[in-house]
Amino acid sequence: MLDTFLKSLETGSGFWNPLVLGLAIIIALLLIYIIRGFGKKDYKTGTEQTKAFLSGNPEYSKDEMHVKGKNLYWGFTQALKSVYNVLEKMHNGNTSDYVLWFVIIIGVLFIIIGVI
Amino acid sequence: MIYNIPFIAVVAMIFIGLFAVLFKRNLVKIVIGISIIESGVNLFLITLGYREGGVAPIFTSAPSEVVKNAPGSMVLPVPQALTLTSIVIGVAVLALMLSLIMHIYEHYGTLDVRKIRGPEE
Amino acid sequence: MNWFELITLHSPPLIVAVPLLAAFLTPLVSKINDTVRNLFVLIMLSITGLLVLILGYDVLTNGIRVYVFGGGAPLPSGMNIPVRIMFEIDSMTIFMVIITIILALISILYSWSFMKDKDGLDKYYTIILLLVTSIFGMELTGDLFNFFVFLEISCITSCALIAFYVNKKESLDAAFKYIVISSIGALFILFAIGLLYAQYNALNMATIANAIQFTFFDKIVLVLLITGLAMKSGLAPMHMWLPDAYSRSPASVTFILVGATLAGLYGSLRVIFTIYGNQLLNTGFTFYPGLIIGIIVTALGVLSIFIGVFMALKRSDFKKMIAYTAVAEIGYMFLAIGSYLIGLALSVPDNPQMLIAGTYALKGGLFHILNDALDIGLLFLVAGAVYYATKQTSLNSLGGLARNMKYTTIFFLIGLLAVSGMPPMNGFASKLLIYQSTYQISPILSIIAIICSIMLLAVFVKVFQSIFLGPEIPSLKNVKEVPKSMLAAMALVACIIIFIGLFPNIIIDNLVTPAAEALQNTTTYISTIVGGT
Amino acid sequence: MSQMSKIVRTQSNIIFPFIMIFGLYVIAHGHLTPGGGFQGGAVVASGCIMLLVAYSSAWVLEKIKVSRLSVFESLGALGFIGVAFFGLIFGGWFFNNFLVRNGILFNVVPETGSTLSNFNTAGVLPLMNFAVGVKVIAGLFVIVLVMGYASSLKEWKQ
Repeated sequence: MLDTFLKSLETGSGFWNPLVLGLAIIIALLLIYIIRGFGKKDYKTGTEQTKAFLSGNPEYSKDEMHVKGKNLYWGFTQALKSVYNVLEKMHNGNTSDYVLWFVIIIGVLFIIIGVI
Repeated sequence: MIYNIPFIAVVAMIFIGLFAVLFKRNLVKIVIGISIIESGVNLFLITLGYREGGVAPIFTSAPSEVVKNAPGSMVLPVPQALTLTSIVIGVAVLALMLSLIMHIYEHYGTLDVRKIRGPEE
Repeated sequence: MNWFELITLHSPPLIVAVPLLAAFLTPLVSKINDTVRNLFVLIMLSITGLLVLILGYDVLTNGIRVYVFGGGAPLPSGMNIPVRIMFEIDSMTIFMVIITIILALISILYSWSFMKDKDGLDKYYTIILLLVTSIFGMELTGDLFNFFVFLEISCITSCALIAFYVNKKESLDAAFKYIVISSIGALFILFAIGLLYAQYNALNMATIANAIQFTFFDKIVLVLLITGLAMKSGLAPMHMWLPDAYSRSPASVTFILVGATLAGLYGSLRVIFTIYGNQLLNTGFTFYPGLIIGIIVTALGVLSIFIGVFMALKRSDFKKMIAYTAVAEIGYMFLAIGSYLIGLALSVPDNPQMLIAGTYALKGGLFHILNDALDIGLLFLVAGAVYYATKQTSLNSLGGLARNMKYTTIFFLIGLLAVSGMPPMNGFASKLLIYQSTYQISPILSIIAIICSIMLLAVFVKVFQSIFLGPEIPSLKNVKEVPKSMLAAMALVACIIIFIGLFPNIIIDNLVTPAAEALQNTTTYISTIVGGT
Repeated sequence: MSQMSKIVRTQSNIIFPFIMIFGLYVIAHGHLTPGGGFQGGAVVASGCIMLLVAYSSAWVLEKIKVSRLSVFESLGALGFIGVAFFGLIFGGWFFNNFLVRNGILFNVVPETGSTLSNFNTAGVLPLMNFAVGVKVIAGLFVIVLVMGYASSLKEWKQ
């Protein structure tokens, strides 16, 4: 019974045992806890010590501080703009175009499979 | 040759229906196109079961010489059953699509397929 | 002894019939009371679940089962081909049926509080039960026309469920797109079935597989069937209906819709492996048909991984991101299936390692079906919970929800790790199988798969950061944790995910490997049904 | 909203019983002649829809409640699946034709080549035809009724 739970997963050219990794994660968590224990505990709440430091600039309101979804990966999408233009053109929301893709795929597969 | 004409009609109906779905802008016309494709497929199924000079596939009412001498001379019943089922399903799909179109017209105020799309998000 | 054997004998039709009966009883039951109706649906589905377990145990121990409607032997006297409607159940079917019943049960549990204040709930439950019925039917049936009928039922019911929010115009739009595209696909599938009937005078899958010749018409049929079913399962570039439909329907509906798309995937597996299973290595052509199909399927799979991940990265709507991720996950499965077909074709002269690698890929792909359903489903449930609590799903207006919705955050974290294939979760086990085996087929495939998996993690880190982390936004100060039934549903899925992640061997040995073997041994399948009498 | 002219209404009044009888005949003889539950149900429902066109949907909605029709639809489906379950209980297999040969009703197995006059044949098929007929009548009528009502509401608004 215990064997079935402890067996590692054969993947053809390797193996995978999640329990070993689980053990590693627990050890890592312990290490993190120990390292955290070295931190100073004698800071005072409500003073300058717990405030965010923004290079001396004043802190914005909570709404503006939050990094919103549209701001993330801006550089990535900007760099791959040509790819995204094509992809956005594919998903244009037009039912006829969606059906056209289906018909195109049927035609292409006819040619590929019919030729052999 | 004469027995190939129904198959030509089938292909023609499917292509006419696809043309309507792909290039017409009115939603109702798109639905009509789907209906035409469906009729083409149904015609195909019916044509499959046809036998030259065959009788209706009612076993108990067939002329006795047909049953005794040439049991294969009945029209195939299975494609007819398939066609009936497909017609029933077609009615359901048609009703659903038309009622959706009614709601769409209420909300969008148009039946142009290019203008009916959700927000880009 | 007697009643148990009787139930085992009759469980295949009962699995379809009990939800069907429940579906038409629901409008009558809901005249009594809402709670009674919810309990009734839940109990009926639990009975179905029990039947699934009984049937699964029987099939996994005793092999393929055949159930003939109307009774008696499969072949009446004096006939050479099965003329009756038959259910044919092998291990692959069992695998899919178990996935479906898990999805259905959890969705009903979730919609208990999620759909509480909505109108037309008796119709909602009726349609959801009909959808479950049709998915079961697609998976259990051994008859191609029956398959078409259940496919159409699933199209109609899914469309009705997608348009559940009738007052929102975008959900109407999604439903219309879905019904147009899927009814055209289904009509082409019917055309293909007619072609098969014209050639072989049969509608039974095993009989057709026994007689098939790979003529010119069979090639047309193959193209029509694969394209139609791949469209149903959301393979790129025919996936465009999927993000709209997934993101604009209620979360509990989306959870079952995942099962419907996977049933389409199951259909294409049946077509490739059962109907055309003996023709994959047909030597009458320049290339093996299996190689060509494999390359096509792999290419489309890689394309859908690519498109899904890239589109998900730019979206700013929570549900739409998950929907595009679902496209990518479907791509992983098709990539694995295509790798198996390529490996099978390459292994023929004297290269058995390719077949072994391909078999591992197939196992990984099948295992990924289960994992994908659970992971994507959990994320949709979380999205539904966020929508329930805040009435919006746009990433641009949410933030800091982790303060008020602790449990939801934890479940989202689990789903995030699982869907992007991080080690302790179930997604990693199946993806590892796919990576390692596709590496032996072609290294480029596995590199693309790994990079896209990393990008999936990036997608969900974005979601996690902008929805759950960050400072508390004033407009969301009064957000409360969602009700208990929704939490219970999410917790159930999360528990299954962690269990599979920690002990993947139990699932692989008991469910996935028999399913893969059932798909590979076409001959056994055919001989059980055709050669048995 | 408005009803059609008196001529149309009188004509539909006259023709309605004949359509009804023909539809019910198609349902009842479904196991003997071409036709059956769906076809006969469609005929009956189209007869009802003729009344709807002649008398306006609002008038019909006063006479018939949609919820009651939905109940009938459920009952039809339940009858069909119930016959299948009876096959499991009495005949031992799902969808078993338990009435033929040893049932009380519809139990005769006719000779090959005999006429179509024997109504008392075919086992459970007449029952299933009847159930499907009820479902189709209610379902089709409800669809057209609701659609007509919705479109008339829109006209009324304008």
